Amino acid sequence: MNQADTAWMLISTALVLLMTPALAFFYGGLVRSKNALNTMMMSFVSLGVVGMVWAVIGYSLAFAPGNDWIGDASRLFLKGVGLEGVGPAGDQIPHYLYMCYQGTFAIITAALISGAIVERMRFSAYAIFITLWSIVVYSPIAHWVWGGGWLSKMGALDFAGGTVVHVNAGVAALVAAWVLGPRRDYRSTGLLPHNIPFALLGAGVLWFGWFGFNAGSAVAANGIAALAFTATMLAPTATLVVWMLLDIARTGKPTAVGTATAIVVGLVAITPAAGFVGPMSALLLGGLAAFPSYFGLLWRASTSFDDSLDVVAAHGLGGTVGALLTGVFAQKALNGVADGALFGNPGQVLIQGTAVLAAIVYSGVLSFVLLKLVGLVVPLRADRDDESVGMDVSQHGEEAYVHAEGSAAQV
Amino acid sequence: MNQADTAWMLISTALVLLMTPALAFFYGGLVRSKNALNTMMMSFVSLGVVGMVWAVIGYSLAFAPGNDWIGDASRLFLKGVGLEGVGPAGDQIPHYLYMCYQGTFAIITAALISGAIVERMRFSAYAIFITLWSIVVYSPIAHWVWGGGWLSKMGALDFAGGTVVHVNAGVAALVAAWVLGPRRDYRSTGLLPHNIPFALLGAGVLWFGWFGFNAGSAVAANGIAALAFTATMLAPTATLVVWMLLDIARTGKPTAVGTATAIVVGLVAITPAAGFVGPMSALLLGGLAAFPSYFGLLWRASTSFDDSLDVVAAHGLGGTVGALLTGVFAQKALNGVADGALFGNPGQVLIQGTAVLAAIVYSGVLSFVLLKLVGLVVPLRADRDDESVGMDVSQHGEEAYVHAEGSAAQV
Amino acid sequence: MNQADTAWMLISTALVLLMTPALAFFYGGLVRSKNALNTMMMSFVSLGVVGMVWAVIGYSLAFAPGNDWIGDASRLFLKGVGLEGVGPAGDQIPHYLYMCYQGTFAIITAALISGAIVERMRFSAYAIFITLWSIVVYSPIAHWVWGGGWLSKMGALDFAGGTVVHVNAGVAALVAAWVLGPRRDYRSTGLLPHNIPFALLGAGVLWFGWFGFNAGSAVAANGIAALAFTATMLAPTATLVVWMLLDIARTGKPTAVGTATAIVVGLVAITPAAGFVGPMSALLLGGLAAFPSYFGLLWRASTSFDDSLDVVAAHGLGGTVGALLTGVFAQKALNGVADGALFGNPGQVLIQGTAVLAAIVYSGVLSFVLLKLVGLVVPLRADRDDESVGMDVSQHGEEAYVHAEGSAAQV
Amino acid sequence: MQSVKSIVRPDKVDDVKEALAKIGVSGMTVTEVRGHGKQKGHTAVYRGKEYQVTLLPKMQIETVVPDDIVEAAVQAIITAARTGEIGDGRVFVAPVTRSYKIRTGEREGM
Amino acid sequence: MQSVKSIVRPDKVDDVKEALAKIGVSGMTVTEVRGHGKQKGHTAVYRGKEYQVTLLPKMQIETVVPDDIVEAAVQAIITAARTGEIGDGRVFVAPVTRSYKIRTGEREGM
Amino acid sequence: MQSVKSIVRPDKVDDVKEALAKIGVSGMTVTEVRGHGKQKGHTAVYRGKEYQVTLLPKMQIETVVPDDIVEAAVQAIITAARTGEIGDGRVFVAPVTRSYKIRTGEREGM
Ligand SMILES: Nc1ncnc2c1ncn2[C@@H]1O[C@H](COP(=O)(O)OP(=O)(O)O)[C@@H](O)[C@H]1O
Ligand SMILES: Nc1ncnc2c1ncn2[C@@H]1O[C@H](COP(=O)(O)OP(=O)(O)O)[C@@H](O)[C@H]1O
Ligand SMILES: Nc1ncnc2c1ncn2[C@@H]1O[C@H](COP(=O)(O)OP(=O)(O)O)[C@@H](O)[C@H]1O
Repeated sequence: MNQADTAWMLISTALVLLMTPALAFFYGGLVRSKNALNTMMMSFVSLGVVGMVWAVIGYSLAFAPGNDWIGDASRLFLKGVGLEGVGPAGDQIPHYLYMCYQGTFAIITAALISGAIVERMRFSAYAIFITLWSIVVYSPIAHWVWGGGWLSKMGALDFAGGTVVHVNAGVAALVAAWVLGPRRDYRSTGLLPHNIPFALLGAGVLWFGWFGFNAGSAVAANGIAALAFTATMLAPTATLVVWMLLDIARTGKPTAVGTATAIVVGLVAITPAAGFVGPMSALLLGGLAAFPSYFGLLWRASTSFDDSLDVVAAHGLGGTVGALLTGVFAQKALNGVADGALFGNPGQVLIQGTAVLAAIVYSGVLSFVLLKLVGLVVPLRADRDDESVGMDVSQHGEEAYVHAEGSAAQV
Repeated sequence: MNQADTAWMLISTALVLLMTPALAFFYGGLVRSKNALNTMMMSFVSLGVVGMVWAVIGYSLAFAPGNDWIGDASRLFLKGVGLEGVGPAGDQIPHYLYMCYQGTFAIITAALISGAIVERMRFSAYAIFITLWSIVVYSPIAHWVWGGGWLSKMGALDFAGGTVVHVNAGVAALVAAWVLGPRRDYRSTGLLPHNIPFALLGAGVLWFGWFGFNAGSAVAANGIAALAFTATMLAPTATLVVWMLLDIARTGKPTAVGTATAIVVGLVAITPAAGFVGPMSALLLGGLAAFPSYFGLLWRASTSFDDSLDVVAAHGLGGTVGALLTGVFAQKALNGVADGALFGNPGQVLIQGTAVLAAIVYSGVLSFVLLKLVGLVVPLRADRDDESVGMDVSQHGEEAYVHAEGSAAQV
Repeated sequence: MNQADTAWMLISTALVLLMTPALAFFYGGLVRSKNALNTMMMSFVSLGVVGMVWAVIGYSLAFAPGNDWIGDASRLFLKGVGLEGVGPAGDQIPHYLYMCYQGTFAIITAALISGAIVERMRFSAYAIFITLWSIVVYSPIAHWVWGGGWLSKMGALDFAGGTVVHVNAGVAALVAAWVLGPRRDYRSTGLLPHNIPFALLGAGVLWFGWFGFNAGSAVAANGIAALAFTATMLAPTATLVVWMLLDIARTGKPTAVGTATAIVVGLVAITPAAGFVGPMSALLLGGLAAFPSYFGLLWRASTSFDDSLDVVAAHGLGGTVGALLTGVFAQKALNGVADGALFGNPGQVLIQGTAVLAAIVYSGVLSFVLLKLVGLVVPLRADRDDESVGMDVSQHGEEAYVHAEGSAAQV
Repeated sequence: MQSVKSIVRPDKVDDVKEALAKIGVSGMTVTEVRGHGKQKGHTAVYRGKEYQVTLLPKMQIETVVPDDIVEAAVQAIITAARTGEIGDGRVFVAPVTRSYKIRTGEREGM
Repeated sequence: MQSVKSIVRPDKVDDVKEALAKIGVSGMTVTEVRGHGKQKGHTAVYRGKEYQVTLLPKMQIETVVPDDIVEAAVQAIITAARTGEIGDGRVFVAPVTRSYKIRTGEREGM
Repeated sequence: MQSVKSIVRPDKVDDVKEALAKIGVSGMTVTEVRGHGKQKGHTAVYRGKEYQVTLLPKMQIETVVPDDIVEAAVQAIITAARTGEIGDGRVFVAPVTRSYKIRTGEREGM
C-alpha cells in the first residue's frame, strides 16, 4: 500500500463527494425561489439512492472483470472488495477507497442530469429514473472506458470522465428535457434566477472539488496528478476570461451567471484532457471551449427547447469539445500514454470521436427507454397546479425561505 | 515521522475545524431570521473560547497521562508538547498536530449543544457555559475513551467519538433544554426555518468534514482510514433513503429538512463504528439508525419539551444507537481489535452500553450542575422582550439581512 | 519526488484557490444587496485574469532566477517548468504544482484589494488594474521575499506572506480607496451589510483554506507544516476572544461582523509567523493583533476615508503587526531559521520593519501610478447614476436576488 | 381618481401588466404579499409536526387611475388574472383625493 | 365596505388572524413592512460606527369588510395585537368603493 | 385625516423620513415595492436572452396625518425625494375614516 497515494485519494474522494452539494447550490440558485429546495433535493437524493446502489450493484457492473461491454456480477454487494491494495505496484491504494472514489463519480453524474428538467419533473419519477440510470447507463459506459472495456482497448483517452460523465449526462439531459417538454411558462415570462450568489458559491466549490475529480484521477500523488491539477486550475481561467469578453462584445456587460457557467464549462472541457496535456495547451483548450458552449447556450435559448439550466450546452458540448481536443493536445512526452494531433497523431481525434459517439448513442437511446418505462409507473411531470404553485410546496411540503414569523399554524 | 500520515492528518484536522462553521449553517438555517446570527454565533464562539481553552487546559486533562479518570496537569499550556512524533512506530505524526486534531473535536462537541437552546439562551451565559463544559465534561470523557482511561481499558469501542462527542453533547443538550425551558412561543406558533438551503449547505459541508472526523480518527493514511471512510460515505446514504421512505409513508412528501437531518443522523450513528465495520454493515447500521431518530423526533415534537433543533434525537439517540450497533457489527477480521455480537462476541454490546451509560450519567449530572452555577452569575435566559424582538438584535446589535437601503441613520 | 509532500501540496493548492470564492462571500455579504454580485465578481474575475497572467508572465517575474529585484524572462509561458521535482532534496514536489501553489497566492492578493473600493469602482477599470498590478507589484515583491531576492538575503522572515500578501494588498487598498474617493452616500446613510451569514460563511471557509496557505507554505508534510498549522488554528481563537471582549467593553454586544473580521485579522497576523513560532506565542500574537485592527477600524470609520470593508485595518495593520511580531516571537529551536527579540535577537524586528517598509513604499507608489494610468484609459469610477442604481445592474445587468416571478419580460 | 388595487397569483403579474398597458395604464406599484382567503394553504412538515401554511404568496398591484378608466382597468385585471380556480384574488377600488408627480412637483391632472 | 388596515408586531399576526376568523372575517392580505413611530429602534454596530435602526419590522394586515362589521374587526384586531408596550401599532379604516372577486368576476356583495 | 402614500427611490427613504420629522410627522410605515412607470427599466441578461426588467425597486412610505398638515407633508416629501430625473415617483393622498392606536385602544385625535 502506498500511504501517500492513500492520503491523496482519501481527500480526493471527499472532494468529489462535496461536488454534489455544490451542484445543488449551482443549480438551486438559478431557479425561482418556489423551486429552490426541489432543485437542491434533486442533487441530494442522488447522494442517497445512487450512493447505495453503487455499493450494491453499480461498482460490480462497472469495475468487475466481465467482458468488453459490462462488468460481471462478481462484486455485487462488494463481495471480494476489501482492504487489499489495487492499482499498479508501488502505487496501490485500498480497494475500498477506490470503490468509494468511483462511487462519487456515479453520484454526481446522475445529479447533473437534473438541471435539464428542474421546475417540472415529479420528484419520485426523477429519483427512480436516476437510480436505474446509474445502473443501466452509467455503469456500462464507465466499464467501457475505465473498467477495461472496449473503448479503453481502442485507446480512447478520457482522463477523468469527459465522455463517461459529461457527454453521458449531457445527452441524458437532452433526452430528458425533450421527453418532459418545456416548463408551462417557458417563453412567456422571464424565468430569472432567484439567488445568483448561490450559483457562484456552487461554481466556486465545484472548482475546489474538481481538483479531486481530475487530479484524483491519477489515483496517485505523483507528477501526473500535478499535471492534471495544473490543467484543472488553468483551463477555467481562460474560459472565464473568454466568456467575459464574449459577454462584453455582445451586451457590454460581463454577467455573474456567465462567470459561474464559464467556470463549469472550463472544468468540464479539461476533464478528459487533464492528465494528458501541458499547461499552455490547457489554457488554449479552456479558452476554445468557451465558444461552442457560449453560442450553443445562446442558440438553445432562442428555441423552444427548455433545457432549463443548459446541461447540454455546458456538459454535453463542453464534454464533447474537451474529448475531441484531448485528441489534439495530448502529449506523450508528458504522460507516456499517447500523442494528439498536434504532436503527430491525428488518428487520436478519430478515436476520441468514436468514444463520444458511442456514449451519445448508448446514453441517448437508453435514457429515452428508461424515461418511458418510468413514465409507465409514475407520471414524469408534476401536475399543472403543482408546477404553478411551485415544486417546493408541491413535492416536499416546504418553502425554502420563510421570513415573517407566525405565518403558519400548527395543525 | 510518517509524512503520508502527517499529510492526511493535516487535512483531516482542517476538515474537522470546518465542521463548526458548517454546523453554524445547519443550525442557523433552521431558526427564524430574527435569530439567525445568534444561532450561528453560538457555533463560532466555540471556535474562540473552546479552541483557546483546549490548548491551555483541556488537552492536558484529556490526553496527559493522569489516572483512569482524568489526565494530569503535565501538559497545561502545552508544556512538553512539541514537534516530536506521537503514535505507533511507523505511523507517527507531530505531537502538535495530534493536539490540534483533538482540539477540533472539543470545539464542535461544545457547539453541538447549542441546537437545543437557540432562540432564547443569553449569549454570555452560553459562552461561559461551554467554556467550562469543555473542561469539566468533555476533557474527562475524552480521557476515559481515548486518553487511556477506564473505558478504553474496559474495551469500549468508540472509533471517532459516538460516546465522547455525540452521546455526550446529546445529553448536555437534553439537560440544557430542560433547564432553560421552552421558547415563549413554542407550541403557539409554527416556528418554521427561515432558510432551508442554509441547512442543506450545512449538512453537505458537515458530510465533507466528517471524512476528516471519522477517517482521520485512524490517525494514519492506511487501510483503517479507508475502511472508516467507506463507512462514512455509505451509512448516510442508507439513512437518507430510509428517512425519505418514512417521510413518504407518513405524509407523502420527502422533506429537505428531513434529508439534511438524515445525513447528520447517519454520520452520527456511524461515528463510533466507522473503523470497525465493513461496508455492508455500514449500510445496515445507517438504515437502522434512521428509525429511532425519526420517531424520537416525532415524539419529542408532540411534547412540550423544546429541544429546538432536536440535538437529543439526532446526536443523543443517533450516538447511542451507533455505539450499541458498533458492539453488534464490529469485525475483528477487518480491524484486528474486537468482534461484535454478529461475529460471536455478544458481550461487546454490554461494554458499549456501559460506556454510553457512563457518558449519560456523567454528562447529565455535570451539565446540570454547571448550568446552575453559571445561572448564579448570569441569567441563563434572555429577557422576555429580547427573545421576542429576536436574539440578533438583542444579543449582537445586528440584523442578519437588511435589504432596503437607508433603513439606518448613523448616530 | 516526495509523494507525501506532493499529496499535501495538491490539497494545499486547492485550499488556497478556494479562499478566493470564500473572500467573495466575506466581502459580498458586507455590502448592500444592490452591489452583492459586483463585489463577488471582483474576487471571481481575479481567478480568471490573474490566474492566466500568472502562468504566462507572473511566475517568471517572481520565481525565475533574475536578480535581487525581479525574476528574469526565462520562464515566460512556463518555459522550462515541467514535471521535474523542485525543493530541497528529499522533499521535492513537481515544479508544475509549485507554480500552481504560488499562483493561488497571486490570485487572492489581487482580490483582497477590492474590499476598499467596492460599490463604486467601474468593473472594467478594476479588472485591468488588478491584472497589471499582479505583474508590476505582486510578482516583484514575491521575488524579493520568496524568489531569492534582496529581502530574503537580508534575512527577513515571512513564512506565508504577511508582507508579500497582506501588507502589500493593504497598502494598495489604501491607495485605491484614496484615489477613488468615498461612495457618494458614505456618511449620509448607514451602509449596512445585506447578508451577514454570507460574511460568516466567507470567514469560516477562509479559515479552512488558510491551513493550505500557511501550513502549505512549508511545502512539505513535515513538522514545520504541523507547527504552522497549529499557529493557524490557535492565533485566530485568541483574536476572536479578544475582539469579542473589546466589543463587549465598548457596546455591550459582541457582533457577528466583528467575529468574522476577527477571524480574518488573526489569520492575517499569524501568516508571516506561522512556521516560526510556538503555539503559546501564536495565542499571544493573535490576541495582541486584535488591538491595532480593532481601534484602527474604529478610527477609520470616524473619518471621511472610505476604505469600505476595512482592508487597511484588517490586512495592512494586521499584516504589519504580524510581520513585526514575527521578529519578536520567532524561535530558532523550533524552525532552525532565526530567533526573534524574545529569544535574544532584537535585530530581527528591525529587519522585519525594513521589509514591511519596503513593501509599503513600493506597493504604495506603484499602485498609485497604475491606477492613474488605468484612469487614463477607462474612468475609474462608475457614473453617479450607475453607483446609485447599484453596481449589479449597472456593471453586470443582473440583480442578485429576484423573489417575485414575472418581474421581467423577454425582449 | 381612484386606486385600483388587485391581489393576484404571483405568475399573473406580467399578464396584468400587459392588459393594463393595452388600455393605456402604465404606472403601477407591485408588492409581494401573502394572502389568506378561501384557498386552502399547503401543509408544511417540520420536525415531525405539521403546519397549515395559510398565508399564501400573492402579488399586489396598485395603480391609481382617472375615474373614467377605472372600470376598464378593473375588467382588464379581472380578465388577465383569472384562472377560475379558488385563489384568484380580489380587486379593490378606493378613492384617491389627489396625486402628485415627485419629479415635477405638480399635481397630476388625471 | 371599508378597508381595515393594521400595522402590528410580527409575532401578532397569528393572533390577529384568529381573532378575525372568530368574527367571520377570513380574507386578508399580509405584508412585511418596516415601521417608524414612538418605539425606539435598536442600535446596530457596524465597522465601529453605531447606527440607530429606527425602521422596525412590522406586519401589515389589510382586510376589506362590509360596513356593519368594521367596528367589530377593529376591536378584534386591537384586542389581539395589544401588548400595552410602545410599538403595538395602528389600525386605519378607509373607504373602499367597490370590490371584485377575480375568480368569478362579480362585484362582491359585501 | 388622510393617508399620504409616496413611492420613492430606495435611497431617498432617509431624506423623506427626516423631512417629515421636521414638520412633526413621526409615524410611518415603509414597504419595499417594485414600480412600473415612465422610467426605463434595466436589461437583465440571462442564458443569452435579454429581459427588460421594468419593475424597478422603489420604497413606499405611508403616513396617516391630520387634515391640516397633509399639504405640508406632501410638499416635504416632494422636496426631499426629488432628483428631477424620471423615476422619482408619486405621492397619493387618500381619505382615512378613522385611526386607532393599538396600544391604548383609543381612537386617535389626529
Ligand atoms: N376581504 C379581503 N380583504 C383583503 N384581501 C382579501 C380579502 N379576501 C381575499 N383577499 C385576498 O385575495 C386572495 C385570494 O382570495 P381567495 O378567497 O383565496 O380566492 P378567491 O377570491 O379566488 O376565492 C387572498 O389570498 C387575499 O390576499
Ligand atoms: N401616522 C402613521 N402613519 C402610518 N403608520 C404609522 C403611523 N404611526 C405609527 N405607524 C405605524 O405603527 C407602528 C407602531 O407605532 P409606535 O408609535 O412605535 O407605537 P405605538 O403606536 O404603540 O405607540 C409604527 O412602527 C408604524 O409602522
Ligand atoms: N398610476 C400609478 N399608480 C401607482 N403607482 C404609480 C403610478 N405611476 C407611477 N407610479 C409609481 O411611481 C414610480 C415612478 O414613476 P415613473 O413614471 O417611473 O417616474 P416619474 O413619475 O418620476 O416620471 C413608479 O415606479 C411606480 O412605482
